[in-house]
Formats: sequence, structure tokens, C-alpha cells
Amino acid sequence: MSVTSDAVAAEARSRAEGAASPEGGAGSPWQPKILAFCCNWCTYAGADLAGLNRMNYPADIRLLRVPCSGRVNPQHVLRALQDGCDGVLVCGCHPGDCHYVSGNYYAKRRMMVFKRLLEYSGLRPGRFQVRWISGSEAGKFRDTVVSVTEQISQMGPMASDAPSLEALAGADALLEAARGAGDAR
Amino acid sequence: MTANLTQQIRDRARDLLQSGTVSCFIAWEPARFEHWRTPVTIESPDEVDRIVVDEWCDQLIAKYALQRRGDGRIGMVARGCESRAVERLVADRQVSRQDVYLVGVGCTGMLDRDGGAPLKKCEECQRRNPVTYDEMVGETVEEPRPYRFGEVDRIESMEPEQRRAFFDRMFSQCAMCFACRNVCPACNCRSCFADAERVGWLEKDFGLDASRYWGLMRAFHTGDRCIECGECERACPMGLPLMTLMHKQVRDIDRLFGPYEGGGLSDAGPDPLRSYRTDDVEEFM
Amino acid sequence: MIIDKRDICALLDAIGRDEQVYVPGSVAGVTQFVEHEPGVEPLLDVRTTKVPPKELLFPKAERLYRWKTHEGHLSIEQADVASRPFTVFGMRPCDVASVERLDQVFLTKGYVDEFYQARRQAATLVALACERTDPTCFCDSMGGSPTRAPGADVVLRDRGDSYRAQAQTERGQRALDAWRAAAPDAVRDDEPGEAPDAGDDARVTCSLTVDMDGVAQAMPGLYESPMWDDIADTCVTCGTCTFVCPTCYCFDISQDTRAAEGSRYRCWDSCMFVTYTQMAGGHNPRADKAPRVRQRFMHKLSYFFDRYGENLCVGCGRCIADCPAGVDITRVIDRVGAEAAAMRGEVAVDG
Amino acid sequence: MAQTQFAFFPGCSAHSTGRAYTESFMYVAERLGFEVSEIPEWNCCGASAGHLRSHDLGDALPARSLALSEETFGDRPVLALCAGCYINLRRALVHARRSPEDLARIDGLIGREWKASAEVMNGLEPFMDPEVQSRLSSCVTRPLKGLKVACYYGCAMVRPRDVCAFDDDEDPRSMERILSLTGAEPVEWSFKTECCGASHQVIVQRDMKPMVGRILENAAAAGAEAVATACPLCMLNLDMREAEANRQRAELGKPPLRLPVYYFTELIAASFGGKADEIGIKRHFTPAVETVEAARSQGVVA
Amino acid sequence: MRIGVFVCHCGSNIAGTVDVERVAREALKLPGVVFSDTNKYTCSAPGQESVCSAIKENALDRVVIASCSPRMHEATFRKMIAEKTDLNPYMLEIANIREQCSWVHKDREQGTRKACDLVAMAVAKVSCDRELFTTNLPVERRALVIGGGIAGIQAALDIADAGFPVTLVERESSIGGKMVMLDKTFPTMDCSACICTPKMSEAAENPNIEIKSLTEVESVSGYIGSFDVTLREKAKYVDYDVCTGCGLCETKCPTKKIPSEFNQGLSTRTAIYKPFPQAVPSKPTIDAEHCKKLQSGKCGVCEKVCPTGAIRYDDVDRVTTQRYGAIVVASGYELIDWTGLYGEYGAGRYPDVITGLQFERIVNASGPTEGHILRPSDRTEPKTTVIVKCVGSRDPNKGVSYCSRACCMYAAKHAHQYLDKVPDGTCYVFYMDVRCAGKGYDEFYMRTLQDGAIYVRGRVSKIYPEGDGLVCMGEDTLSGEIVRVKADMVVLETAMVPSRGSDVLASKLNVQRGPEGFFTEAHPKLRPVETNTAGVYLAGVAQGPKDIPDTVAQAGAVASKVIGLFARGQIESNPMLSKVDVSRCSGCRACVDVCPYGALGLVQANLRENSRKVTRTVCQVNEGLCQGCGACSVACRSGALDLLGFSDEGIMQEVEMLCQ
Repeated sequence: MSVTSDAVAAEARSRAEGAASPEGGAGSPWQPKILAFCCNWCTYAGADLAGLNRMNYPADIRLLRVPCSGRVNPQHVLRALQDGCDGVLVCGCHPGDCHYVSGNYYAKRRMMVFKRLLEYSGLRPGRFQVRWISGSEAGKFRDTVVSVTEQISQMGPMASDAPSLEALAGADALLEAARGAGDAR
Repeated sequence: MTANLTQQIRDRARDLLQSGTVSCFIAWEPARFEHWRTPVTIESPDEVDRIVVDEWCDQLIAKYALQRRGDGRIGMVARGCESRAVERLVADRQVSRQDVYLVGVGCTGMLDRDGGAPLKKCEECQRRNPVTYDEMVGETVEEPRPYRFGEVDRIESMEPEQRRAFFDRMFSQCAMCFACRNVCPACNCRSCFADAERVGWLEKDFGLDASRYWGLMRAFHTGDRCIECGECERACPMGLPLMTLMHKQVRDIDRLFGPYEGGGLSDAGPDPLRSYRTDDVEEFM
Repeated sequence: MIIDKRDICALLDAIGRDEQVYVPGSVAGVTQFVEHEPGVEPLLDVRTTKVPPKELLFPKAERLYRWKTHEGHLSIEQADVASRPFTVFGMRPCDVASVERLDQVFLTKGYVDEFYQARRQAATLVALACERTDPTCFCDSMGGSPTRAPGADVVLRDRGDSYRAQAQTERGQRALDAWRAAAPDAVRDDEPGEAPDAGDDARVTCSLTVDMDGVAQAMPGLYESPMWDDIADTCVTCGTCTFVCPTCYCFDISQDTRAAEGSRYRCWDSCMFVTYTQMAGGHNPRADKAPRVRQRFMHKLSYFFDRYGENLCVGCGRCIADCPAGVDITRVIDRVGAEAAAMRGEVAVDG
Repeated sequence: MAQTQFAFFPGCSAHSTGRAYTESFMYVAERLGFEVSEIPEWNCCGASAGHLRSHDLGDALPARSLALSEETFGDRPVLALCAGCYINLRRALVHARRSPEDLARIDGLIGREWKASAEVMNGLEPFMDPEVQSRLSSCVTRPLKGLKVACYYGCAMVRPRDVCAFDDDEDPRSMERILSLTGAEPVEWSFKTECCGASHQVIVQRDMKPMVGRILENAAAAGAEAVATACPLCMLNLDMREAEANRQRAELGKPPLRLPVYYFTELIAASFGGKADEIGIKRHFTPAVETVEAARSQGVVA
Repeated sequence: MRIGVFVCHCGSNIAGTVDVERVAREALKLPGVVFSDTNKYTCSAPGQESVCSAIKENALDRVVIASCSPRMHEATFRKMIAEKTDLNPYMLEIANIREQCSWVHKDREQGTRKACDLVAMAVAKVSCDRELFTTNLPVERRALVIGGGIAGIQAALDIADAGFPVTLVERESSIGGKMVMLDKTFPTMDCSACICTPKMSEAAENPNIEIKSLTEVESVSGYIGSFDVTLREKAKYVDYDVCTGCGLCETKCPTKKIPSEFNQGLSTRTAIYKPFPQAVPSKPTIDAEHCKKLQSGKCGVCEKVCPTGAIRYDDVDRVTTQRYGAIVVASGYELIDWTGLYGEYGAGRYPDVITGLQFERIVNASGPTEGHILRPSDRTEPKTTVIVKCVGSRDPNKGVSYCSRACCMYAAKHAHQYLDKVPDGTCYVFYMDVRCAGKGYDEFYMRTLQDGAIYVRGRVSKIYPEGDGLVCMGEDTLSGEIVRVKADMVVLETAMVPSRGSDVLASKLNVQRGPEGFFTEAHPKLRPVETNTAGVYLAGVAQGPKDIPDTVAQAGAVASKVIGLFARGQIESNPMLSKVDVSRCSGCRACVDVCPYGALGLVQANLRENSRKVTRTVCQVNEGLCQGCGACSVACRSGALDLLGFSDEGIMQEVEMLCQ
């Protein structure tokens, strides 16, 4: 690995991972940071309804309102996971109910492929999830938040997913094996 | 590839240039060392003897057509990969099919200029014969359609930590030179997201996060349009196994949304991630 | 001083106890300079590493300062420029030559880059002379030699089962003394009566040669030459050549902005990239490939020569080997020679 | 290019009850330049009960024969003259093509690397190609001029549609097209895909008996002078039980039917000028030679 | 940048679990925030007043209000900013610290921390907000109604009666659609023509309605309020300005053996013809395909006999373009072509197997048999009639999977009519279910049973001729018996399918169709007559199978939507739309493919790039059509497209702020 160049990135990373709450000290216990992209018309409304019904759920989730799940760019998701979120959730209307006709169908295809790609590249399953929650499904919203928070809490902070030295050494061998003729002459 | 292929192609290029059918002809010429080849664009019938077409022509030349847009019809040698690349460029509306004139050749795979071993991209090739051409030189060749997901199988069978390690190591070696993008026929955007200095898009700090972001997002942007030419992997100066990200998506898309093709092989409509079916598999309920 | 090859690792282990030692190694199959780890044999048979050692002195990204706003107040924290001593062990002569070029850029002509200077002053360069060359090597055409590395503090020469280490500078001599002290069992004195070996330009030569005579002088006249269009035709304008080049030193200044805080850092850039000359207003003086390609070769073979009296190419051959499109700087040089001759009316240029 | 090379799956009838079908098919095939080669070491297709015993068995039995064919003849279509064989082989093929997982499952059952690449065809399909039809027309030297024939497909050949799909399942017309080339005149009738009750004739004879009579009567009512089939089981059932049906009619005071039943290939062979003893028509229960000869004498080509 | 943060107590709703004062204090530490305050009830008049004065006094240029859900009061606060301050109303973000924080978390510390984060995210986003401006788009107060059946006629009449001009286009030569072909309507047994033809003439005479028969929509561009529609009016060969509709030409035309479409092929017509006596327009056209003069040049009888000289053999298609503010799709349906699907019913070979619509013509007093029930083959009265329901409907294997809704009732009507006219006849009705939900419907069905109709539950598996009749074979699934009925005539109640060309029309209008091919409404419950393309509405069976009362009701609903739009006269555009940076666009079309509204298109643009003029294909956003979903901004790989109001930068900054 390059020696010094990673320092800049590593610093940014550690800052992101060690970020604490506004007034919380560094000594406060770790709490997961979960970002949920929610479409304005269904899931955001469902979350509002959960509030109206005074449902209780863990406070580790932060909703980010978007007009439609089709607005969520996989780049937003990857950026959130890289910069310090321990889990990311994308939520939209049930297929067929999209306020914008087809946005969630596109989101579904994109996210199905992207999620597999992320997990293929080593993201632990569960860190990135997608759910369809309608405006009337306050209960489903609450249950989803509870279950996602629980899963992420069990997994621990994102930083704990960093591979061990043994795994890295094994990876080097595999990478050398994966080279074809003509590569890296 | 037959021994006199070079001569046949030279003859065809000369005729096409002389008759005015094409304004230029893209092929390869010998480089300084034995077995080294470099792409060349011939503009005059007097220069066709520079052309050589043999088992050492490792570069994919189709994308060179983009820089000749608007200068008349572009002639080109088209193996399976070039023809698919042209179809890709057509599907992305970067050239129109009639702007290029493809002299098709069946291809039995290219060899490494330094060791003579078959190139990995050719050993995984699914289309040795051109899928479209304006004329064919020589016979079509057998299509062995080898299994290309061996590496995906292996990586999928690993634990998340091992996979993370594998890709951490792989991306740590990325030089951020963008050779993969610049040779990729599906990377035909006028301006790449990586070149946009925007908050949260792509850092320039050469860190692991940046190269992972680049690697995954480029793979995703081309995931449903990859023609599986393997050129990214060949061009990568660090020799990173980039095609594993593409093959992964190709297989997923194939399994989830129906036969994968990467554009241009049929009139199947827009690419998988810009189309949908109401009865698509549901896993997010 | 003689070091048996089987003792190299022991020697490096010993040096590594006091300071960082970088040696040729391989990560994930990519050869490059890595921190020596005890017990791990360095890859001293590799001639030019895939990744040049320049990032040890000039990192890919380097923080300049950090800023922070707190309750409306802005505070700035300068980055620490100090560097601890380290040794680069096993640099090939071309790479040593590249450090001399970088020194020119970062330390002379009234400009001193304190970040570079700190690292440079902390570095002991141990060269390893070449006994063989690769087909793409052409250092002896660029004023260098496979067997000599005048810029190094210490030069190692292969003697079959052992290396002979000779100090070329005071720092080098101190280093040899330190080695002897740290690993007395791994080193021994020169054979009695053995004469100092200054290298032999005739003994090891490069099969690839170019005629550099008059190239630097001819290039300004070729600024408008159509040859750049030809070369650019093939080039895919990736950054490979600039990133594997041991002498390319262009950098950009970028920032990492996160809400209330952030930092500025400098990072490598490549003249091949379209963004290199992109201006804020949208104009780009080198939007097309040909001017960018021309810029690279002009810089390597003419502009740098004008300023510092030598070429910015040391003939390591990395860019030739790694270019995905087969662009070859030696063919460019040949072409320059031919074009220049044609302009002088000597020979007809083909093509 | 028309398909002219076939792998032949005889099944249990080709060399026994359906011999006339095999003989006449081969007679025609030879003249149309077909190359028909028997699959080595083929086994029972599993009809009628294999798939009822277990789905795996229902897939494995045909798949083994198909795999053997693929190993020997590659992509050559497999020809199954018997409708029972056809439907069983085809079902296994359709199952294998559903997904790579299904193919792997079946390959596991038979212990072979079968790729399910070759098609399975019934007796009619080779003749549906326009090129073959024009060749067939040119081979007709003794047209069966004006012979009114009811084309009978039976129930198995066209159903279920997701397995067969070579023709409409309620109103197939391929046999009509083929036989019209021989000079015969296919009639419009309603029972061409009605079940003849063949597989139940032995166990529930009482219920099944009227079925044959109804089919033949409907054909006769539509003006047919003969019935053509493409399935040995249908043939056997109709041909053998016509006498029985006539007995029933006699009891009701109705005249006998006198409706010979043919394999459609027998009629083609006849129009090619085949002699009665080489094209199978002497092997029938219901006399069948006379009708053909009469039609042929009408249509001697000048 | 001068951001103000206002944290709402909402009484104790928020302040009960969130330390709002601390949230306000923390907010002041955020970059760009120069002011923060709390309010008891921000949405109340004093609350709004205090926010507005703080904006003015502190020269704030961006505002974050931490309160209830933006779905609750975002509009309120936008309006407040627009009306009471100089600030642009889109320089506002809401942090939802009530529904998504104080109401769902009990722990005060946790709730306060989360509220701080939510405020920080809103501050990050508001820093990226840009001023946005709504525009008022004018509405062309003229409606286009596509399809001249009862749905189209009703919608046209209602819109025209409100004083707005309407163009009613019909591709056949007369309006009236299917309804005018029917004999009686269930359950009241009104004469269909008697109630339909007055509507037709009313439409013809209404000064606000222009009827264009033999006309089809060629192309549509534009958006709500200003659709530019090109219509192709086919050559009629008769000058309608001159023709008086006397009908002499029809009586003299020598080509008389053309099957009548109106009578479903059960009678014939001439080459110059009116489809039926009450046709509107009440003037004939020449069927060029069958006219001797137009085919071979020989004849010319009609020209000779025409007393006003109205015949124009050299007539050509007329193509006109007109601007419309709204479009009503009432393109109706046709009956499924059962002959290609049901070989077991004879595939059309048996003349006495007829469709329900043919039965309507037979039973109609002005039909080919003058109302006597006579079967087509030999014109005798059928003594046994079998009615088969669900032919094509609810049959996914052969026909369509849906229920055609009206057939149960008209099958009962047919049985009733048959038994009424053939008192000694027997009528069997084969059915799967009997669905009679509707006012007076079940009573009607019961009456039919009392009339003596024999309902057999089961599908007919085969129909074959026997003697001079037809045997219908099927299973009575209630008794489990095989049933064979010898019938003299069989009536197939076939499925309704979208009218031919619906696919082409859908793509011209850019409206969606469901899997069954009917046009899709914007919302099945709440927006049943709108489509997802603003300004395009649906009436009648074009939207899905329904009977006449539902069709007319829907047509009225459509008219009220159109009238409402026209009454407003203009529409305010949503400024949170997609925006394209053409310098980055490569014209690859990915965005065009994913846009559900057809709001994106590719255009040739003249641009200046690097001091050079270039012409390139780039994407263009039609602001009238864009609804701001943002799907395109993700499909665009190079980031040339962004969504105003939810920009990439804004979203990324929110993410970064949360991660900090």
C-alpha cells in the first residue's frame, strides 16, 4: 500500500467514524448512526403517522426526505456508508403505488443490483437495506426501524468491519492469482 | 486467424478508402517491439500497408471511432468485441450505425505480447464473431462461450470479511489513472462524474475510500451496459481484476431481469436499469 | 563493504529497528516500494518497480492545513512538515536520477517546497546498480547509466552471491557505519585491495536507444506540427504514464469540506486529464487530446530542459510498458528527430 | 435451410403396434432426403404413469434418452412419432429449460451433462417447413385426388400448450396443410382434438367405448371418407374399435361407418406411389387399401 | 450566508421530550447560522410574526424551522415567507422534530440529540438551496375529446355547456360508438338508440362543439394548458358544406353488397353510405376501398344523381393543428376477436355462433331482421338458444384475465329479450359467476330467471355442429355432470378489450396503460379520471370495462375537472424540477427512457464550448411536463441532470452533516 498518501484519507475517515454528538463527550458509548432515505409520499408519511400514533422506536435513525425513492442515487448511499453511517436504509412506496408512476420500480432495480454489488465487495449484509413502506404502514415503519437498528447494533460500528491482517494477507495472494496474462506487465 | 488476414484487411481498407466509402480506417500497426501493437487510424490508401491484423492486436479499437465523429464514415476492423462496442455506442447514441463501416473478422483470441499466453479477456470471450458488420473477411469461427463467472463464484463463496479484504487490497492499488474508463466503450459520457468537483462525489485524495467509490460507481454505471470486452482489465496498469465487478452484475442482472446482453444484440428495449417490469422480483417488501 | 545476499534481510531488520526502511516489494501483485517487515525478503531482482518510489518524497496526497469553524470563529491548523529519517533501499539508477530531477523542481531556482525538503533531508537513498536491462529501458540515452547512480548516498553492486556497498556521500558513509554497528554479522569489509568501482557504462547497456541530439532544441519549432494529432490519435488520455512516471510532479490543491470543518491538501494531478486545465468559468485551453499530449512531451523534452538543462525523462521505460494504447516516448523522440531533420531539409519524413 | 437430420426415439410402439407408422414415415423420409438415426440405448419415455409416480422420475426417464441423443447427435432434433413419447420428452425438455437450477437438478438425476439444447419434434413437425413441403409436393406422383380426410390429432399432441405449442391447441391445422399437398381434401370437423380414450380403454371400457364412435361419426358426418392420425395409440384405438362401434350402430339400426383410419404418413407415402405392402396400409384392422387405391386411380398424373 | 434557525416548542408536544433551548443553542454553532430562537407555536400568528421580524432584523437569507412534519406546515411557512418577507420561499427547510422525534422517543437526552442532528441536516441542506420561482402557465380554454361514443359525447356536452369550445374527434364516420348499436339498455330496458341519438344530435347542434368524424390524432406535443394536437381528417369525398344529407346517392349506388359494420356483418350497405339513419354527422361518405369510381374510374353515379353537386372524388386527407388546454381520452373498446382464440367454438366457421353485439342487431327493430329473432344461417327462429358468458374474459390462457363487468347484465338482458320474443323458446346461459352489483341489477337477473332462463354453471368446452344444430358441451360444475345442449343458435358474450390503436394513442399522449391495455388512471381511488400526464383525462371504457351509467358518470367527472382547469385559466408551475447542465450532457437518452412523463427530450442545441460554436444533441427538460420526481437525475451517470429543491449537493451535504 502506498505509504503516506493514505494519511489524508485515513484522517478524514477516522474523524467521520469517531464523530460524536453535539454535546456528547468522546467517552459516551457507541450508538449506531443510521440514515434512512425516505420518499415524501409514502414512507415519510408513514413515519409521520407513526409519530401521530405515538409509536416508540429507537432514536438512532435519521430520516432524509427525498421526493421519490427513484431520486436516491447509489452514490448517496455509498457516500453515507463511507463517511460514517453504520447503516443505510432506502424506503419508498410499494411497487405500483409510486406517486411518480414508476420511480420505485427503477429504484428497485438499481438497488437490487447495487446492494448485491456492495455486499459482493465486502459490505456486511444488513448494513444497506431497502424497504417499501406505504403512508398507512406506521406499524411497518416502526418495526422496520426496530429491526434495522437491532441488526446494526449487533454488527457494531462500521469501523469494526475492517478486515484483519490475516484476511488482508490472504487477499494479496488471491489478487495475484486473479491476474490474467498481459495484466500488469 | 488466418495468416493472410493482414493482407486481406489491407486490401479491403485500400478499396474502401479509394472508393470513398470510408474516410478513415481504424486498425492496428506494429509498435517498436516484436508482438507489440498499437491502434492506428489510416486516412490514405497509400498507408494501408502499415496495418497489421494478427493474434497480437490486444487493444479494443472501437472507441477510437468517437474522435472521428462527423468526418464521414469510419472504417474499422471488427472482431466480436469491436462489433459489440459499436452497438453499445449506437445504443448510447454516440454514433449512428451508418456512420461506421465494419469489416468483420472472426477472432480466436489474442495473445499476451510478452509471454504469448492467451489474454484473460479473450479466454472469457462470449462473442468471437462480430454481431454486426458491413462485410466479413474470412470465415466465422467457433463460439466456445466459455464459463466466465469462475471468479465470481469464488468470491461469492467467501465470507464478507474476506471479500472486504480482497476489495480493500484491490482498490488500494488503484492508481486513479482512469485508464479503465478511458478505454471502456460503455464509458462514453461526455463528462464523467469523477471529473465533476462536487461535494460528496469523488475525493482526489487517492485514499481507499476514493478508489473504492470510483471503482464501485464506475462498475455500477456500466453494470447494465457492459459488453464484457475485458478492456478495462487489460488496460489497468496495476492489473486489477476489474471484470469481477462487471461479471458479478452481469450475472445478477441476467438472473434477476432476464437475459443479459449489454446492448445492441436484440431490440430488447432500453438497458435493464433504465427499464422495469411490474412483475419484477420483489425482495424489499 | 560486502553484504552476502543471504544476510540482506538481517541487515534490513537491523536498520529497520532505528528508522523506516523502504524496499522493493509487492502488494497484491503490484511491485512497489514497501516498508520492510522483519523477515520478509525484499524483491531486489525486480528491475523497475511498477510504482516508482517518488511518492516516498512526494506523496499522492499531502495535507497542507486544516480549518474549523466554531461558533462563528475560524481556526486554521498548519500541517506538520517534519519527517523522521528513513532509508530507501534498492533504488535503481533511473529512479535515483528521477530524485535529482525532483530536487531541481522542489528545491532550486528560488523555490523551496518545505514538505518535499523535509522528506528529502530525512531520506538516505541506497541505489542498486543494474546488471541487466529490460527491453523498455533506455536510461543511457537520457544521460544516465544502468551501472551508475551518482545521486545516491550508497550504491550497491551485485557480485553474484553478495552485494558490494559503496558510500558516495557523507550521509552514505554514516549509513554504512550505522549498518556495521547495527548488524556486524551481516556485513564485512571489502576484499583487501579491491579498487573502488565507479561503474562501467560499457559493461551493461540498454538495447533500446534514442538519439537525443538536438531534440530539446528542435521541439519548440514543432509546436504546431501535425505530428501531435497523430500521437494523440492513439492516446486514450488516461493518467497511467504520468502516475507511473518517476519524475512527473504536477499536483493540484483540493479540499475536503465537511460542514463546519475541513482541510486543504495537495494531490497528484495529470496533464493528461481534461480537468487539469479546466477553468472555473468553463473554458479549457487544452480541452482536446492533442494539446495535452503535446504538453506532456514538450514538458518532458523541452520546457524542463530549458529551465534545468536536462530532460525530465530518465529512461526508466515504465510509461512505454504500461500505456494501454501503446504510446511510446522513444517513438515520439524518433519522430521529433525526423521532423526536425525534415525541417532542416535533410531527409524526407515518411508519413 | 430445412432441418433434415433427426435423432429417432422409437418408444415402445415404433417397432410393434405402430409399425405401420414407422414404415410409412421412413418411406417418406427417405424420399425427402431425411436422415433419421435411432438414439443408442434409449429407454422408456415414462408414459403414461412415470410422472404420476414422481416428478423426478417423469423428468429423468425422458431426459436420459435426450442426453444420449445429445451426446451422439448434438443439436439434432429428436423425433418422437408417438404422441405419448412426444409429450413426455417435451415436458422434460421444457422443465430443463425453465432455469439453470432445473437443468442442474435433472442432470443430477441422470448423472449426465445434458444441456437440453436439442428440440423434440412430433411426426408432423418435420413436414411443416415450407422447403420440405415444396419438396413433398414434387414427390407426389399419384395424388389422392379428392380423398376427403378428417385429420385427427388426438388429445396428447397439442396439449398442454406450454409444453407443445407447435400448433393451436383447439384448432390445429398443420396436418391439414400437409395432407392437402397430397391431393387429399381435408374436411372441417369438430373432433380433431377430442380424446379417443386410448389409455383408459382397458380399465374403464364402459365409459370409453362411446368416445371412439363419437369421433368417427363426427368425421363421417363432416363428409370424411378417411381419418388420418399422427399417433400410434390413437390409430390403434380408432382402427381396432371401429368394428365395435359399428356393432353398436347396428344395434341402433344404423349402417356401418366404413371409415379407414390412416397414419398421415401412409397417405403421403401412397401419394408418392408407394406399394400397399411397403407403406403399412395392409396392417390395419379396418380395411384400408381399397380407399387409397380408389383415390389414387382418380388422380393419375397425365 | 446568514441562516436563521427557529425551534418550535409546539406547546409541550416537542418541548416535552426535546430540550428546545439546547437545540437552538447548538444550532448557533453550525456553519452559516447567525441567529436562532424558539417559539411556543411557530405556526400561530404571533409565531409567524416573530419569525418574519427576525428574518428582517437579522437580514437572514435562509431559514430553518424545526417543528412538525414538512408535510404539515411547509406550505404554510413558504406562504408566510413569500407574503411577509423579501426572502424567496424556497430558502426554507423544515426539520421534523415532532412526528419523527419528540412523539416517538421518550428519552429526553436521546430526543434532544436527534433533534440537534435533524436541525444540522436541515441547515446543511438550506445552505445549498437556491432561489426558485414559480411561473404561471396560461391555459388554452379549448378541449379535445378523443372518441365519439357515449363517454366522449357526454364529456363534450358538459364541457361545452360550461361555455368552452370542444373538438370531438371520432375515427368512424359517425359518433355514437357502441351504445347506438345496442337495442335496449339494462336494467330499465330503455331503447338505447332513443336515449343515445338525442345526445348525438345535441352534440351536433351545440355551437361550442366541433365534431370531426373520420378523424384521428396524428401527434401531440406540449403540456397541460397548451397541447398542440395535429389531427388527420380522412377524405370523405363528399363536401359537407354542400351536402344536404338527402340520401339519394345511397339509393342509387350500384355497389350494394358490402357487409355493414353497423349491423355487424348481418346486412349490407352501399359504397357511398351513412352507417345508420340517425348518424351524426348526418351525411354520407364514400368508402374508397369499395367505390368503383375511386377504384377503377368507372361509375360516377353518385356524382350524377347528387342534386347539390357535393361529390368530390378528388378529396384528400386534411391535416390540421390546434392548441388545446386539456385532452379527454374516451376511445372506448372493442370486442375481443374470439375467432382467432376459440377453435373449440368453431373459430367462426359456424354461422349460428354469434356475438352479443350481433344479437343486439338481430333483436333491434331497425336491425337486419327487423327485430325478429332469426338465426343467420337459415333465417329461422331458434327454438333453443345458448348464451355463453366470459368468452375471452377471465380466461388468462386464451383471452384476458379481467372481468368485463357488463356481460353478466347484458347476458341476462339477452336471455330476457330472447324469451320475450320467442315465448316457446328455451334459453341456456353458461356462466362462471353471476355478478350483478348495481342499482336494480340483481332484480333484473332474478326476473330473467323467472322468465325461464336456465343458468348452467360451467364453461362451454366445445361447440360442434350436429344435424342442423349446434351441440354445446360443457360441465355443470354444480352437479358435476357433463352437459350437452343441442342449440339452434349460440350467443357468445365476448370480452371488452381496448380499442385498436390504444397503444399508439397512449404513446402519443404519453399516458400509461395497464398490463391489460386499458389506460391507467393517476390513482385508482383518489384520482380516477386523471392520468399521470397532467391535462389528460380518461372517460369510459378506455380506462377499464364498465357499463353505460358508470361511463356517463365518469364523463361528467372528467368534464368537471376540465371545466375547473379552464375556470382557473392558468396553472402555477412547481419550480422543483429537473434541470440539465447541457455542457455535461452527452445526449445518451438514459434520462428520456426513465422519465414517466415524457418531460425529457433530446434536441439539437447550438452551444459555445471552449470558445467554439458547436451543435450537439442534448437533453431538454419540458417544464410543463416535469413533475420533479428526480428519477432522471439518478439515471444520468455524468450528473448533468439535477433536481432543484432536492439537489445532489443538498442531499450530499445532509449526509455529510449527519456523518460529522
